[in-house]
Amino acid sequence: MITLSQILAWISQLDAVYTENKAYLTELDSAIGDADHGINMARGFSAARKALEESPPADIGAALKAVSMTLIKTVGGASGPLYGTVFLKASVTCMGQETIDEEGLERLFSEGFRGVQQRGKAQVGDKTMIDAWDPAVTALKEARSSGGGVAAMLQAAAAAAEAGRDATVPLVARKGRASYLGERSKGHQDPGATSTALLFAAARDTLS
Amino acid sequence: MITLSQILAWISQLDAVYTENKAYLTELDSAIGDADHGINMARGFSAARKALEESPPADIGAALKAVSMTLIKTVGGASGPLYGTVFLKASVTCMGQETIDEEGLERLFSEGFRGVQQRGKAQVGDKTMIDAWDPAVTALKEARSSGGGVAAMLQAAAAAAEAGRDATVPLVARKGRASYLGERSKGHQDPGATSTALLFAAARDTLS
Amino acid sequence: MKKLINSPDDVVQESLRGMEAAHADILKVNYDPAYIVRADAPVKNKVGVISGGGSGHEPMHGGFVGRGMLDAACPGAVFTSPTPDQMEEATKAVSSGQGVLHIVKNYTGDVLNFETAADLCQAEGIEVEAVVVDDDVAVKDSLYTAGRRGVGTTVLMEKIVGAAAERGMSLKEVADLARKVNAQGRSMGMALTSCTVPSAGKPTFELGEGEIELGIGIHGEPGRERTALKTARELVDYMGEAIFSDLPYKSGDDVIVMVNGMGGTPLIELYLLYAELERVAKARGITIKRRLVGNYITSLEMQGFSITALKCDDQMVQLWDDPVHTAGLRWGV
Amino acid sequence: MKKLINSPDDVVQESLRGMEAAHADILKVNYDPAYIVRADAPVKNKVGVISGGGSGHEPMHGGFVGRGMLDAACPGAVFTSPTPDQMEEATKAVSSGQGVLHIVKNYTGDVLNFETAADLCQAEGIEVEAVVVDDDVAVKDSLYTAGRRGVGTTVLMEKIVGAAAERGMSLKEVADLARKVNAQGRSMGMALTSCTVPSAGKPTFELGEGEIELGIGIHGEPGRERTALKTARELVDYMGEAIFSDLPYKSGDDVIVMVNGMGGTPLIELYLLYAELERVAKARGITIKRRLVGNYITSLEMQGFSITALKCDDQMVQLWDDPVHTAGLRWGV
Ligand SMILES: Nc1ncnc2c1ncn2[C@@H]1O[C@H](COP(=O)(O)OP(=O)(O)O)[C@@H](O)[C@H]1O
Ligand SMILES: Nc1ncnc2c1ncn2[C@@H]1O[C@H](COP(=O)(O)OP(=O)(O)O)[C@@H](O)[C@H]1O
Ligand SMILES: [Mg+2]
Ligand SMILES: [Mg+2]
Ligand SMILES: [Mg+2]
Ligand SMILES: [Mg+2]
Repeated sequence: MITLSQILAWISQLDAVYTENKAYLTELDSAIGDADHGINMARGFSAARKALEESPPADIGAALKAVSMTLIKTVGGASGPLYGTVFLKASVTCMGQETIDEEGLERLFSEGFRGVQQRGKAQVGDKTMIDAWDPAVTALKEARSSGGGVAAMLQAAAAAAEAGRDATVPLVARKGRASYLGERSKGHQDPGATSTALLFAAARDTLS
Repeated sequence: MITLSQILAWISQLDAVYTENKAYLTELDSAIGDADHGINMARGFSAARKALEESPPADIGAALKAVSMTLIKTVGGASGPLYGTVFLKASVTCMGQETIDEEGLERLFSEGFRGVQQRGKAQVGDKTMIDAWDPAVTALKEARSSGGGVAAMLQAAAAAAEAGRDATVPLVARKGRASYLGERSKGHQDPGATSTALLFAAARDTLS
Repeated sequence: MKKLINSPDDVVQESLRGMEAAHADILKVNYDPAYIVRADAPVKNKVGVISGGGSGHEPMHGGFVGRGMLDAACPGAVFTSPTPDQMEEATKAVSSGQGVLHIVKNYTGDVLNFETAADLCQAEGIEVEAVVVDDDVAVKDSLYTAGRRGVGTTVLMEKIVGAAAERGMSLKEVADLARKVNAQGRSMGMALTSCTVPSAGKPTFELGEGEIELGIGIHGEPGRERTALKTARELVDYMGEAIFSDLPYKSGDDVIVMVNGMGGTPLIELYLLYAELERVAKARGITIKRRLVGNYITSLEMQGFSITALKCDDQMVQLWDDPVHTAGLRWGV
Repeated sequence: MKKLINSPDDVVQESLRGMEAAHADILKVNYDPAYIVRADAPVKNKVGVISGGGSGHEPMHGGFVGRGMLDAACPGAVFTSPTPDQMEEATKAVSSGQGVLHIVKNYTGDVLNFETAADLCQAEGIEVEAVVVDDDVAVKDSLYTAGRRGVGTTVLMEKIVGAAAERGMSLKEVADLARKVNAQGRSMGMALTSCTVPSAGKPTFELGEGEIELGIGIHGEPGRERTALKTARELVDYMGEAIFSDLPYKSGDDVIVMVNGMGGTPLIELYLLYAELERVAKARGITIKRRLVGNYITSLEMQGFSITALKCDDQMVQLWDDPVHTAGLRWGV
């Protein structure tokens, strides 16, 4: 069972993690983008945490919805609408719920993933955050179908997201700003896939 | 006896010397001015040499007049009118003459010096080209009055100009662009005094 | 990092304050959400024209707000697309019932955020048309990329389409004209030096003493290739060829061009580059009818320049000549 | 050195070609000797107003040639005063018998060369008055220096005095007005980075990562002190104090101000600095009646800025508002 306070801890943790990795993510974005991904993520999640503190949400759905709205309003760039969509679609799966179980956890992440996929129209292999999302959600589902609990699911998802992140290095980008680089995007790790891996790692550490 | 062709050789030599010292003079001007003195001098004397080649002057006065006009038209900055005045006033002393003797040489340089002094209104010690001109002309006169010939006169003038140039280093500038620096102009050699020392050195090497 | 700022987080907001104070006759600034709007907005019986994008490209877009050009502009964080709430509020502020055109540069972030904003506006009963600018010939346009970037043509579009709206054309006419401008406009840029995003604190990329980046984007995104320094003549030959052969522009064509500084390029160099561009156009039988030479769509303090060419007809030239009164462009008033 | 040029020796001439091609409606260029002149010169029954100075400060002075401002400008080599033959020819080209005003910035070279030119013109029967601008508070004004440098007030003077000449004022009136503007104008600049003179090939000075030069001249001449990087607020406090306490300007005074970029400073920063200047002026009870924010008197690609303040009366403000049609400033036409 995941509780509302765990969800709040997750968002707090994301604020801390993105603030800590601000320079690192921005550095990655310098190489194949416009040097703002870390700044964008840190701005968004610190605003999200503040929003949740200022008007504490009644349930998990409301919390995720508030995060979504804050990200959409404060992040901008590609990652704002993309992560905003993740949390918006996720929130719909658990409106009014104060806890979620394994099934709810799977729905939360798979709906979030479906949202970002539809919104950004990227495929696996395009060198975007999708390269971390896709294996993470697959691993999460597999862990559950082979009888794992929340901890096992998130453990598997986080590991898969990290592997997906690493797999972006040799790819040629076909979506987002990095795609302008063509062949020159090879050899660089995608910033969005990196922030997605951090998102799953924080989920593992706070929701298990 | 100094001949017209020696005068022409002097100007040629000045072209070569300023071209060779372009970076050096500009470097000095970077420290306490606007980084163009070498460029200005090289531009001016290469134009002067060309002008003399294109319309060969009939006599020394005409040659110096042509140099003056060319400097005034091509150098710009402070050094253009100042060196232009030197050659203009010098030319007046030897109009129509195909040769000049010791007395003529003294008049040439002392009139040139008087001109630049009046034009720029700088005193010895103001950290300008005057600090090289003044001792050089004094030494030239002294050499002659103690019976020296052209070679001795120019030898003494060149040495004195160099000493005057070196003496600018500790001075605080009170004229020209360097004066804006106040105390911070201390410790730097004046570019104009340096180009004047080069002018006398070239005279020694070509007119003796 | 050396910048004339107080703190990286406050740059955009504090700059907006200065802009508002300096141009009170032309524009007003709303701070939360942030947008710059014509002092006399909404203008009755006129299609609204708005644009927006990351900050750091000044005068674009805020400097093009005013009579005959944009009704509003939404500034994002530096190099980061603004957010839908800004665009929604700006759209409402300029809407007088004739619909509103959104001029969007083709970056994933800008496109996604403007899409959301358009949805929000339409839900409130405001008709919105969005036109995406994608004119940068430096990057490949294919199904397998995010498409071409939107750069210099945006400036020319904002002028021409702004004049069309001012003349009272309908939303559909204005949007069609904007699409035509986009279809006929091409750009390419290059950089001698990087820019530094204030909150990043260090240059986005490093170029060696003899190196340049050809085909740079306006956010410091790398372009076609990193290569050795070239002369102005070689650069304009190369970039002119890339642009003029892309549409392609033909002998006999008329164009409006822009030689644009990236922010740190002295004007003396921009004029020199313009002379080269005149030469290249003439050699191809292309006539430059109008031109801009200056800093119009910049990348903070980057040194470099871009060329934009827009194949134009008489209507476009007339709209170009129409009065404009903005902080960044002003004539006829 | 990375610059967008062909060769250091050709920069000025090639840039003039671009300027002429870009602004054929406003100006013509004469190449030997070099000067930029109003397309409609000489204007009948009007005092001519000319200026000149080293190149590398664009748009000054050539960008201020046109209706309501300068009749001609003489560009020297980069950062080097032009020569008397240029000034003489330019004076002749704009003379319509009412006399010609020479606006000279206070540098030994400019002063000496304009002196020679004035002598030559007077010998030809053209009445010339010269006004020397010396407004830079960064350097001490004393009998033992070359006096203060001429910087930003030059731009404001060219606008105001150009309008006065356009209105038909006499040479004496125009020259007196110019002297009044000079007496009531003060400026100060600072640099984050050096500029590089093309033919020198390397930066004029070196500043460390955390260093700035306070009181810089427009040719990269050092100023008051080399000091640690400061915030925009601290810089404007310091420079505002230096300027406003110099005249001194008093509570209740009206001013026209300029926040000027040195060439490599992004506009986003200039607007931010302008907001700070509004604050400083307000705190002193000084009212900013008009302002310029942008690159007007530059030092090649230098990053930095300067502030100019001119204590103004109603006449000056009216002359300021008069129509102007130049490459660099345009309104009312
Ligand atoms: N179409 C897309 N679908 C999914 N993710 C995308 C897409 N476009 C970009 N991204 C992700 O967004 C990241 C960049 O985010 P960010 O730097 O914040 O935005 P911007 O590119 O607008 O500056 C990329 O690293 C990539 O992972
Ligand atoms: N008033 C003056 N009298 C004599 N020499 C001067 C005066 N002002 C400047 N100079 C000389 O001119 C030199 C600078 O020349 P240059 O760099 O060519 O001109 P600018 O200062 O206009 O750039 C100085 O080093 C100094 O020797
Ligand atoms: Mg980015
Ligand atoms: Mg000099
Ligand atoms: Mg971005
Ligand atoms: Mg000089």
